[in-house]
Amino acid sequence: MPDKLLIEAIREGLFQEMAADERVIVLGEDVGKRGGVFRVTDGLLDRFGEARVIDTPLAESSIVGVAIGAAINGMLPVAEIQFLDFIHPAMDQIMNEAAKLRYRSNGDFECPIVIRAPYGGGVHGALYHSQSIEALFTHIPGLKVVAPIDPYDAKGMLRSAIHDPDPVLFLEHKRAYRALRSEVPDAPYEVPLGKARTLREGNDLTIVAWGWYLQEALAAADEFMAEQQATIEVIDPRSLRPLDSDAILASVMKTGKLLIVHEANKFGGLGGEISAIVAEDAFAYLDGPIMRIAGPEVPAMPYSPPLEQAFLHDKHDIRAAIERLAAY
Amino acid sequence: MPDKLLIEAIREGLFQEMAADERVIVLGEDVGKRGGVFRVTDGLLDRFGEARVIDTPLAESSIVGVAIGAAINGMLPVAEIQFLDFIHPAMDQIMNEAAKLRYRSNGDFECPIVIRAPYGGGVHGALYHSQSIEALFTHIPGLKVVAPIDPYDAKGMLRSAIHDPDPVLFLEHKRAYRALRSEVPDAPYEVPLGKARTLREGNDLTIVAWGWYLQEALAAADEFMAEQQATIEVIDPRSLRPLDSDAILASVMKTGKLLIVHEANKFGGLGGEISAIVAEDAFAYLDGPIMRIAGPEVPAMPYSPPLEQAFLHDKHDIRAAIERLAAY
Amino acid sequence: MTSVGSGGTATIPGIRAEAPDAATSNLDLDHGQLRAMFELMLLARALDERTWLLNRAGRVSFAISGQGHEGAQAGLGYAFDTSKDWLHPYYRDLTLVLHWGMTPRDVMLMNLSRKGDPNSGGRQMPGHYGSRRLRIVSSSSPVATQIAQAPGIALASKLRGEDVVTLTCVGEGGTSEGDFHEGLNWASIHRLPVVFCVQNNHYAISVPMEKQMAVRHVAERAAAYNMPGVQVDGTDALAVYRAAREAVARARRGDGPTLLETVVYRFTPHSSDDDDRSYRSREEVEEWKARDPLIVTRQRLQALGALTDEQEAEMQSRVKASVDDATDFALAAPLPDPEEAVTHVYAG
Amino acid sequence: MTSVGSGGTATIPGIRAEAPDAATSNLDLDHGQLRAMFELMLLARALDERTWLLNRAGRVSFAISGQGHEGAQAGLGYAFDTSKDWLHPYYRDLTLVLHWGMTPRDVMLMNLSRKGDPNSGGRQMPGHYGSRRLRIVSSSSPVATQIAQAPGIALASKLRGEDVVTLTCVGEGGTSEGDFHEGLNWASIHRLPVVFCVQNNHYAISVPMEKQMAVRHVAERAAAYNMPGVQVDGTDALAVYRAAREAVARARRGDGPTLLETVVYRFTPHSSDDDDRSYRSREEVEEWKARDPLIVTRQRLQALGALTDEQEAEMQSRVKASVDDATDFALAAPLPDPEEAVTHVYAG
Ligand SMILES: Cc1ncc(C[n+]2csc(CCOP(=O)(O)OP(=O)(O)O)c2C)c(N)n1
Ligand SMILES: Cc1ncc(C[n+]2csc(CCOP(=O)(O)OP(=O)(O)O)c2C)c(N)n1
Ligand SMILES: [Mg+2]
Ligand SMILES: [Mg+2]
Repeated sequence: MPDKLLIEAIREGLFQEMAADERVIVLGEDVGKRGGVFRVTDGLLDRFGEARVIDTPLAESSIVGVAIGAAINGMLPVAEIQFLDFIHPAMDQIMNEAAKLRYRSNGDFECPIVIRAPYGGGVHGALYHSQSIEALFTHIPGLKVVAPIDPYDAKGMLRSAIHDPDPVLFLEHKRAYRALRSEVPDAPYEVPLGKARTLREGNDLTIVAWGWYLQEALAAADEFMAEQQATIEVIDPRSLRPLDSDAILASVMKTGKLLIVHEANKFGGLGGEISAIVAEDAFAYLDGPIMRIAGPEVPAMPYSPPLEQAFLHDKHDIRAAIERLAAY
Repeated sequence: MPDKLLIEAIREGLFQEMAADERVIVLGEDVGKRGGVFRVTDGLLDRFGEARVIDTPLAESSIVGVAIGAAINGMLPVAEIQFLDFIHPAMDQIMNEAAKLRYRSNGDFECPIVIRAPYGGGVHGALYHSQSIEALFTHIPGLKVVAPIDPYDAKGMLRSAIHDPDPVLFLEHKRAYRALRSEVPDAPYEVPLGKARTLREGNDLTIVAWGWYLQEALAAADEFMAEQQATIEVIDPRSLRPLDSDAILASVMKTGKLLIVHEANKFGGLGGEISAIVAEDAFAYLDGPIMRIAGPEVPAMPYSPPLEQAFLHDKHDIRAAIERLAAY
Repeated sequence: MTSVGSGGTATIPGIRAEAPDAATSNLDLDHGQLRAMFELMLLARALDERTWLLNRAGRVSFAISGQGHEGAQAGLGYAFDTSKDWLHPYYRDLTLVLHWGMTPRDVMLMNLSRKGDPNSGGRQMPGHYGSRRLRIVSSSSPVATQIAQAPGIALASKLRGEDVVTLTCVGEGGTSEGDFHEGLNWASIHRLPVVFCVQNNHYAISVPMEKQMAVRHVAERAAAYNMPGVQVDGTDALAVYRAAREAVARARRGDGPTLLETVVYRFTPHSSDDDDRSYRSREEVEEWKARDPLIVTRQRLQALGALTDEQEAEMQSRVKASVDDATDFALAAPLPDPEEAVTHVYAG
Repeated sequence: MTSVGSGGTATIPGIRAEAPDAATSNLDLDHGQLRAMFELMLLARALDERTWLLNRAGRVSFAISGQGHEGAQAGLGYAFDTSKDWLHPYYRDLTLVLHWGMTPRDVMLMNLSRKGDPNSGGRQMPGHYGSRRLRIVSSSSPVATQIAQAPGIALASKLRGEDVVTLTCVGEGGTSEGDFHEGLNWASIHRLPVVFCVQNNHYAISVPMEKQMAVRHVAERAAAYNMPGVQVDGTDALAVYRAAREAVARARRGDGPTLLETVVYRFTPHSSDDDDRSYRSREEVEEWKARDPLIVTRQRLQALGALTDEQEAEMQSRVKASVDDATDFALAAPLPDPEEAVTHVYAG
């Protein structure tokens, strides 16, 4: 199977879904001629034309609003928000409209839209090109939120998301676009939403991590295991809502220890929910505190290299947390 | 000291702050002639005039945007969002602008605004007049979020919020406006932001609850204590960000058991964060799972009485949870 | 109260205003259709009045009204092909949804939040209409969100090459929202088959026009989108019909959207939770009630020889029977089961 | 490329367009001021060019440019009283912030994200200006949010009875955002002393005008708010000055806001992360570069007898010295300390 970059896997997924189903349209700022500011949609306009690949006005609320309307009338729109940091003007359309349409109509209407958005930092993007605000969306019933980081997962989950009858926020870590590769089949395939992936099996400690920090967590876990007898289970939830809490609970029931790692700030981050699920449903199995490594409580990532570095965590921080937790 | 309703305490607070400081202005939909759809701002227009009590266009983003601009230029604006359910169009102004202004300017600018918003359900308000979405805001560094339910607290915290140099989201439970009374001094006073209030002292179990459900939690705790030997500590955080985690941790270190109660849906609610803080920093003291009673995972509260009832919890549900937890 | 619309004809630079007299000539509705249109208005009014009675009797906990808007909505509705066109309504659109196929029973099931209410199964407050079968989009409460969605509905129709027009409505207050701007901008850039109807009743709850916008006529806002802005006297159903017919024809021709402002008045408080006496004088209300669209339309039909007293009496008794039936039916219907509170969050 | 602005004079129904020739007469700027204005433009250009050099050399990781906008901004800026008026800028406003009192050293500290950068202490990307002392509001990245805030600044000035005007700028792309609509609406309802300047460079990154709006001229959008919409050739600083002076005078008189559209072109890609070749032809870029505001202004000043070659040579050497000094100063300045990453979240 050929190796593909994350960005290639997503682009290929978009091509294939558009080719397979006329109902799929793509819309967003600069997605057409420019092929997206990250070039994710590069080539779509040439292949599918202006009617289905739409360069929109600079207006996020209407990007999502139009996607909702088109979905109501039979299309499968894939909207792009240029940076997750700019999704706020569309929050009303996402949270009050897309997420509530099925419920409020007692199941009469549905809203099969996908909203793709690059997120995350470590790319000198500063406050407004680095945000990891997934927790604002994972709190919303009616919405699905996924954040695959592995190219294989991304292509398969994109297909699942497009064909999912509910609205899906599809998060793409921008630092990973051209940094991560994996084996990705050329043919279309699905990876189900709502299922975690276990990247390392282990017995002594569980790490739940997503986004870019999954790489750091894996590196820290591998280093630790190379030096110690203990084994670490590393889980990528991939899907943040619905969350595969069964997989997480089963792992913690086995290992007794949980470390959660995410880039978003800690207070109110999704890590808190994961911790709470475990503290409620697997309390008796816990052999130590549930620990979290997360972003600092500052409004967003700063720009200047030393400041950005101070914001970010790496495998060393995670390794230190592993050691503290393993010592319990 | 005279007894006052929650709505009276807030109104009195607004009057007194406007009278004491010309920089305080009030703006929002229907806050002027109509005195607010709940009548919270009733009488302000007559007393302070159109220049300082502004009936705004129906446009939440600009209500907050204008408040930010006025605050930058020396005013202390108190904006009203008619229902918390309609705050979404203003999320960009709140989260990306107000909350980040101090940080992004390296402390050069500040944003002393207050955004008042009625929230919560149980009033036949259905999906869009019942929401408890405080967790979307408590995740945001730079923002403060308070939800006093006791009239005494509300008046004192409103004063603190208005004079606080940072943006404060001030949540008022609409079901409590005319249902709850307490002793409220006529003269102005402050209740600090960031400090919890302990309503019952106890040794065997801690309940953290806010909003309307605090009443239900108190009723359940009192009933339980009347029948059993055990004592329950009941804490109202009042301030949700900053959260008085010291008070909560100290209580759980004493009681060993924690039950969290809130109206918002559970997944990603602030209860998860509270649980996680305890599971991280007071793990060794825990004698049982951390339990949460919260709203169901549906998009928002439905309208028809049997549906609304099915959504809501009451003291019986809380009592049942207390019994389960006490049994550990 | 603004002066426009009061007389019916407004001459606004750059805005085409419909003259009410012109509207009665050159009509393609026969007398039967005119009577049906009038009966629709009578039915909407009667259903609405019954709802307020039920509200006062404590049977309905919330009422929000289209009283005063019936003429504008009836004229508007008749310009569309309800067998294929889409409606994305707002909460005052009772007349429109009845025209689109919703029955009085459906409406009363909603008002009484009964099981089987086709709008939302009792989940939403009254006034939140919706039916996929009828192509009426389920509406929410946040004002003006529909304006950003309607272009998407029309885009899909256009992509499939269908001859389908989308109608969406909002109050004049809703035109202050960012979504109003974004939706009109989208529709106009892509020349989408949408008719945006602003039902201007001069108040957003208590906030009068002059505190909502600096233009005197909502239709002036069309200039920002290079689309026709048409203001029409909304008390005159036939004038509205003519203006709407042109907007629909324009949309079907592929020439794009129109902003249609119907100047009306709401005869009730904002909702059953409101008291309008603090912000509207009783004289102002009475002045507008003298131009009740039901009165105006009755006179117009009589002048055209399309309506006799006898015919109206028959209509009134049909309407009453229908409202009685709907009320009885809905009152007898069960409330939703508590278990229904947690279904339909996600598919499957 | 739209045709408007190319010639300078546009006649748009309902919109006042400034004729460039009229602009040179009836000016209240003396020759010294005209030269200072030109030198400001030269300085902005030179600073910007140096920043791109530093970017290519890997010293600056992000650059976003005002090249091509200098004439419009210089003309605009000179119409304000920078000792008391407020500026809520956008990321291309280098010329404006220099005029408002920011120094080249300040700018280079920002571009190199050094400790002591007065804009944000190195926290924000280049192009995010701000200084409380100078009454330049700290700007964010989300496009058009400033448009909803500027009326609030002006409201405060008005409430205190101050004779202070607020200027805020945005690209033509930003006019599609809901906040643009809401901000103009507010300012006009309350007749607030604001000047909204849209710097129309025909593209929002890659998206051309005709995909952003259905009107041909941004200034047409003013009609929706009953405020004057003025389009002016932004390559001609003096024409802009005249138009802006009128807008400022109107604001000071208490007559309310103005929407001023300056038609310009951006000479660089959107930012150092962009490659504009996929969406703009090289011919189009060259055509506009022939009308570089620096060339146009130089010619105008020479024609007025306000600028000799010698004077320009002196300016150029002052500018070069200033840019060199700023670069050296900033390169020598330390980076922020890591501990600074977590301060200034809340007061105290
Ligand atoms: C986004 C939003 N903000 C506030 C409200 C509360 N609200 C409901 S209707 C209304 C006034 C609407 O006025 P208008 O658009 O003129 O319609 P009308 O009721 O007059 O027909 C308001 C403020 C809301 N529903 N949505
Ligand atoms: C709300 C928001 N959406 C998207 C972006 C990404 N973005 C930055 S600048 C820009 C284009 C702006 O175009 P325009 O307003 O015309 O200004 P110009 O850059 O041409 O001067 C876009 C899409 C953003 N910064 N903010
Ligand atoms: Mg209205
Ligand atoms: Mg532009």
